[in-house]
Amino acid sequence: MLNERIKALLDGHPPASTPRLEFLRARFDSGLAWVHFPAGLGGLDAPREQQRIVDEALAAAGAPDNDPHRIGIGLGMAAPTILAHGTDEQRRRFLRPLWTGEEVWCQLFSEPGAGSDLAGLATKAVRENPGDEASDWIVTGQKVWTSMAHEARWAILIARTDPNVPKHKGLTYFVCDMTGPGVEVRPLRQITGEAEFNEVFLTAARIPDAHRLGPVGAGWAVAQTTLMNERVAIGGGAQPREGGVIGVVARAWRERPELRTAAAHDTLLDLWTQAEAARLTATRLRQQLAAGGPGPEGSAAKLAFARLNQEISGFELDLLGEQGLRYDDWSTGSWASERPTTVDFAGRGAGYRYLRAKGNSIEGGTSEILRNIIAERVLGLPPEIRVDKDVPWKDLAQ
Amino acid sequence: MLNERIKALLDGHPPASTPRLEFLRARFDSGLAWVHFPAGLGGLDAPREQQRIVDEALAAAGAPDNDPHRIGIGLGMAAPTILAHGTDEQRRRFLRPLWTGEEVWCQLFSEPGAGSDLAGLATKAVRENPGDEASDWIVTGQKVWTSMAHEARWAILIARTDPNVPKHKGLTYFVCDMTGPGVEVRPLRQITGEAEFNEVFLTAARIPDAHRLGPVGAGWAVAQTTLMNERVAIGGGAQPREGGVIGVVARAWRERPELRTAAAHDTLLDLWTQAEAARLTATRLRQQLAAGGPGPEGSAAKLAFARLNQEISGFELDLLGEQGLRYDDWSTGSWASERPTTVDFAGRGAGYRYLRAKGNSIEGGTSEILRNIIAERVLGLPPEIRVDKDVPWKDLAQ
Amino acid sequence: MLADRSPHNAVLARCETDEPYDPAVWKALAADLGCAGLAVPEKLGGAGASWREAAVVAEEVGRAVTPVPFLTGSVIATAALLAAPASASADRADSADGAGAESVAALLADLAAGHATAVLAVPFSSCPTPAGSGSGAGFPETVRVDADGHLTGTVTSVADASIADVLLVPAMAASGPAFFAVGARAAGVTRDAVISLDLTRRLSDITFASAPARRLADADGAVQALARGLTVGAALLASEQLGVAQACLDMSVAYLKTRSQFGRLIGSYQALKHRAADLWAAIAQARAVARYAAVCVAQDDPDTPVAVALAQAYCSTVAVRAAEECVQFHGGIGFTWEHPAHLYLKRAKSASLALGTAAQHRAALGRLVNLPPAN
Amino acid sequence: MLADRSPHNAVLARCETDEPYDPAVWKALAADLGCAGLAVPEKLGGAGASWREAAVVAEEVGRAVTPVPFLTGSVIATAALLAAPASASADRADSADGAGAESVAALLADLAAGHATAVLAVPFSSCPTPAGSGSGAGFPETVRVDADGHLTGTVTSVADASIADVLLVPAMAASGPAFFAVGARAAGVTRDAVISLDLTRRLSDITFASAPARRLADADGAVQALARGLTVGAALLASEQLGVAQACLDMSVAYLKTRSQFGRLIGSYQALKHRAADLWAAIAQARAVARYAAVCVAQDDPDTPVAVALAQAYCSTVAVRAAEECVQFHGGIGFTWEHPAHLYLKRAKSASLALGTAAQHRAALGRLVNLPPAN
Repeated sequence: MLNERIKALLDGHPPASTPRLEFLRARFDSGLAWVHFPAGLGGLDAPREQQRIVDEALAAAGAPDNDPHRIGIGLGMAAPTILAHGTDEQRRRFLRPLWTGEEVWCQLFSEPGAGSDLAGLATKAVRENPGDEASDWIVTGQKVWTSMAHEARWAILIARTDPNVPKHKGLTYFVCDMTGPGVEVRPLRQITGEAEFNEVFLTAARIPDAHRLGPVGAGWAVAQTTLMNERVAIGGGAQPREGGVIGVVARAWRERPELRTAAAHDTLLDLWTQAEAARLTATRLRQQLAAGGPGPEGSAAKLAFARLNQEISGFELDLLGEQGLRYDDWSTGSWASERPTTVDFAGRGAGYRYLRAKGNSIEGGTSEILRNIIAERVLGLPPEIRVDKDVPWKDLAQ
Repeated sequence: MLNERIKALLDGHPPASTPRLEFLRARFDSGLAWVHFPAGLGGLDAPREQQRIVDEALAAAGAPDNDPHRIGIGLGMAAPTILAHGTDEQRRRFLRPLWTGEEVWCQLFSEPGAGSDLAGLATKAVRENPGDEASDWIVTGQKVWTSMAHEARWAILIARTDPNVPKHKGLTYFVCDMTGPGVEVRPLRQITGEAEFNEVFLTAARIPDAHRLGPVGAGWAVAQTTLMNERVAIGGGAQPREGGVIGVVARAWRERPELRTAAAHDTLLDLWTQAEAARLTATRLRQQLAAGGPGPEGSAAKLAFARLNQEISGFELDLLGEQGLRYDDWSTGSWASERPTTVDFAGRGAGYRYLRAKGNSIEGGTSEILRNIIAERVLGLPPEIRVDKDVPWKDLAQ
Repeated sequence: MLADRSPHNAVLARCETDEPYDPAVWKALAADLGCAGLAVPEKLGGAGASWREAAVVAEEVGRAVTPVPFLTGSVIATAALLAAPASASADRADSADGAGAESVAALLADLAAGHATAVLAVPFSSCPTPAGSGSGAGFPETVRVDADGHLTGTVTSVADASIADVLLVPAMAASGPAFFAVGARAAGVTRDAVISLDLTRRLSDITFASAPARRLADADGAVQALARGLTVGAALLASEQLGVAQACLDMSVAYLKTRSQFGRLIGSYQALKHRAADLWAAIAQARAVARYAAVCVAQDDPDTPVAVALAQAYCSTVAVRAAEECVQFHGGIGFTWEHPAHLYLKRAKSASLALGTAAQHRAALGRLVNLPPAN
Repeated sequence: MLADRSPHNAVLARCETDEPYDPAVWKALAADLGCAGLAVPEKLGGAGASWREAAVVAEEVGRAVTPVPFLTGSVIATAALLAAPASASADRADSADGAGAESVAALLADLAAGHATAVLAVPFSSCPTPAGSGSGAGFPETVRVDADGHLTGTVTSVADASIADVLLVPAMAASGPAFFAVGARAAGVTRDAVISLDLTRRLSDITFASAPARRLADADGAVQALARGLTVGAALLASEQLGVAQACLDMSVAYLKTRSQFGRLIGSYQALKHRAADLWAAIAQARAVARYAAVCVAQDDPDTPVAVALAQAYCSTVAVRAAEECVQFHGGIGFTWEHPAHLYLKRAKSASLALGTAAQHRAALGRLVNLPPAN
């Protein structure tokens, strides 16, 4: 049945002669976008594993893909959330152009004062007409660490709609139009000199109530769907042996015998061992995920990934010695901000790898938060003592 | 003046012809025991630094010492506490035989349920005649990790005299007669198979009120004097380069070329570096201590000592390979407990060093507690959240 | 089952004797449950499962630090015998060396049934991938074959030899490497007990003085038997180490959830939580690595040498760290003889020296994955 | 004073230009405060203090990551000149090489007064204790002395060369090692700016094409000048690293005391507290080690080689760890360009590669304290 559908799509829209967008729309409409989604929303209610069959068959036929990296936030975070918590109308409006890449999405969650403690966020959304349950919302606040904001049409947004209740209870989840008035995007320059991320300033930005995702005050519960999917996404895809940063260093070791020292040899092999152990673990994890959903094991994978990237890239600079003192590019010519949308560890210099890896233990959940998650959810150790549980948000130390 | 006193002591009691105990008593009585103590109590109210002059002059003259290692608890912990908090009568009664070694002291502080949380201890002391302010005390409870208890005449003891107030406020400090009824000492066998320490069971042991040290309920304040002196004592004395366990391993490396590997070489030198750094730091610390009193820097020294002893002794076993699989002595012949009173890292096998070093991060303040001390007292970081501060001891989770 | 049959206090009590092994537990495991012959083909009297299943048993043995010769007898010695060419030829019934084949087959049947226990007479520290190159490099030479076919020489630090019935001895004949079976109680065989760091797996020094021996394999066959025994042993030792590490974590977490200090469970202190979390993550990795090594030896995968070196380089370290943390998490009680933490610490540290240290295995990896040393 | 004169936002703003150095700050430090000539004898125009006092300045420079050529100019280049035999002979006024002596004395006076800045033209990664043995081992050979006494060749990754007035160049003459002064703006000298990891200490590649040069020392004198420059530099770099580490800890602790998450100061989380405590303890050790190295070079103690290798092996690592932890303690804000944490991270990591890596210094220690490598 699946193969018939694939054949029908390809027959009706020969990749060689069909414009890219037309093909992608047709693919979505034939339920082959994400087969585990419901029929009519790009899927077939089929098991998730069958997606691979579709992807391989279409790739073999030379069909265009939807540039999944560019629209990763939409695919990985916005889509599952809209599917789980959106109204039928929201699903129909947003999912198709999200999947085809016609509309890029970004995420407006973190704030300068709310990083690990996301639920402490201060961006406020108030009804334009307080008594009116269909009134538009007026949103004011500052968001940070927003990748793709400068290219995005839509954002998933959490804002505080009630400061008088404990912090988790006063949040509401919205879809925010990034092209509307009151939304200002500024590049956020990082340690590498570039700006992968943005700050987003919301100044009385308007959101229609129809773009609220889930009930008023249920924002935290809705956000859980987004966050669980984020951590899995960051845990990384399948890698061959020496597929990560360790491969870059191993190649340098093989190709440049003059760099080798007795002391570095054992360190290199220790890092190789750890990298391979992490890779085998990620493989096991993916096999388990095929069965169940995302779990705290993903936190462990991200933890290991961050630590290893940092150790290996630091070792690489030590190994390079004099060459490690030199950097490839600060974009110093104009000091205009570079705006990369992907992180390319292998394509840049060792100094870049070293610096960029520092973000791996911060972005998408700090390593400290991940250890708490493992300790509490896996090992069942007592939670951190919470002083903010039953206190109205407005009364907390900010 | 000091030299005259030394000369007078040596003239009046020629070491060659004076019985050991007689000499030590005379030394005490002439104020040359611990010169910074008050006159009449073995001292001269002199600066602490002058002690070295006395020690060197008497050693050069062939005078006997008071076996400071054997009576370390008395000298290092009991004596400063008795001096600071004892009555004149207590000082006169206890300090002289303590210093001469006629009476050995031990410390009854830790309990199975009160290790790091010493103030949570449960051993109780009640007045035999509740209304009578001069009544004897009846003590019941269990103490643990008591070295020298099997040889001791006296113990410094903390017991709970009021369970109805918060834990720090209900403690009282006593001197306990180890030879009295109701005091039972049992060897506590440890990971190495030996019993350096003891458990002490107190069953209605009697303590006269005259042996109370400090006011009723002031036990915690009194104990601070003892504990500050303990940590400094454990921080270790002056060492020459390669003086500690690193020296044992360095000698093995030099003398047994067949053990050397390229991988182990850098690790050895890293450990050597750390050991030498710790040694230079301890030297600086001692110079500072000569000026001020014991401080949290001693905690850092103990922390480093424990970590290094553990790392180096683990490395030594790796280096030895097959030989590391073998142990020197479990005292398996009779499985009778060995009762060493000192820890001899250099005189035993590598396996012993490895196992015994595990205690270094537990005894005398765990490494976790030491880190808390540094974080809070040196760096001024917020204290741990305390749930037991204002709760009567009897209402706490035990 | 092992934790029930062989609880910590029983293990500890036996450790204080000269004989830590409990024959009843070993019989239940080896014979009654059929664990001794798990990876032996049914034709040769075994269960016809694979090293994968044996790895699960090794993990359980580690988890309970059970003093049984499973790793030494049912894994190392058995794998060596299965790799002796005579084993294959006995199976094919066209043996070039009828006597050797018969001996191997009979021995395997005895071992698989739990009727006898054999251990490989090599130092327990022997690494399966010796640094030297060429077939036979690193083949032991401390035992020589006399002109009359008897054996003379010594082997130090042989694990579990004190309860073995049969010693499998790599020895050097005039013609080169050879592989023998020697009765452990035969004339000319002396086993001297060694005081061992690991109280639950004792070592012996063995002296052969013109000891009678049955020749099982020669030349490449002998080299192959030894290498396979050590390789499978190293692969499954990783599972044992995984079990040790997991038991240490479980014990620690349980204690962190019951011990209070300062009016709080100590498991509520974040520094301890984070260390426990890191340990859990490391053990999850050790599991992936140990399982992969077991699958590789079970399937005779070409990646076996890498998988085994990786497993030993990684799992050795994790088990030691878990045992060391277990002592520290327990504080004073963890430093006492009466608490089982030290049994795990001694097992973990000894196991890290067994069948090659982590550093030796890393060096082997360097050769295997083309990351050569300096110069 | 440096934190006031050269606050982080000013440092950062200058880093975004091609010229990170602030001449006003350097003049204040070098000339007005007399820091440039601290260890230069009064007779030679200096302050007549010692490397001990200079180490305190190096620590302050590290603490504020001030972009000034103190380490390269006032320490390394100055120490090299002071060790050139001509310096001693100028002092004794019985120079065998009047011109060289005069040049050295004049140069030292200029440097000490802050009128000129010199740097040693060697790669900043050069290790003071080269692995080879024998006098002159490791003496650079990338610059040659032409027949007419001019210099030709290249030196890569020279620190602070872009603001130097004078380059001190070890070069190979037909007769062996020699040591020259070359005007940085002289004909035949090209300085190419290198994009440097450390934004506050820039590197240049220097090309000499028949550049005119004044000869300052020959043979052993040249070897000695180079070795002393690098040795004193490595000793005082440890103090700079100490300053970097201390600043990172101070910044972190301040943040831990002001940033709240989950309604609590993040400094109340034990995992962070313990890491901060461990860092403090490591920095206390780094201080002892760095001070010892400074005292040794100040007093020309026979233990100097050990003290310097130890200081670099230890302080390099501590500074990098402190800077890495500083970024992590700060979370997202620590990853931004606007926060100064990255200036310290880049300085710390670069400094760990400068004047020999920690591993090179450990290897040197192995030679110095008789802990030889395998084989």
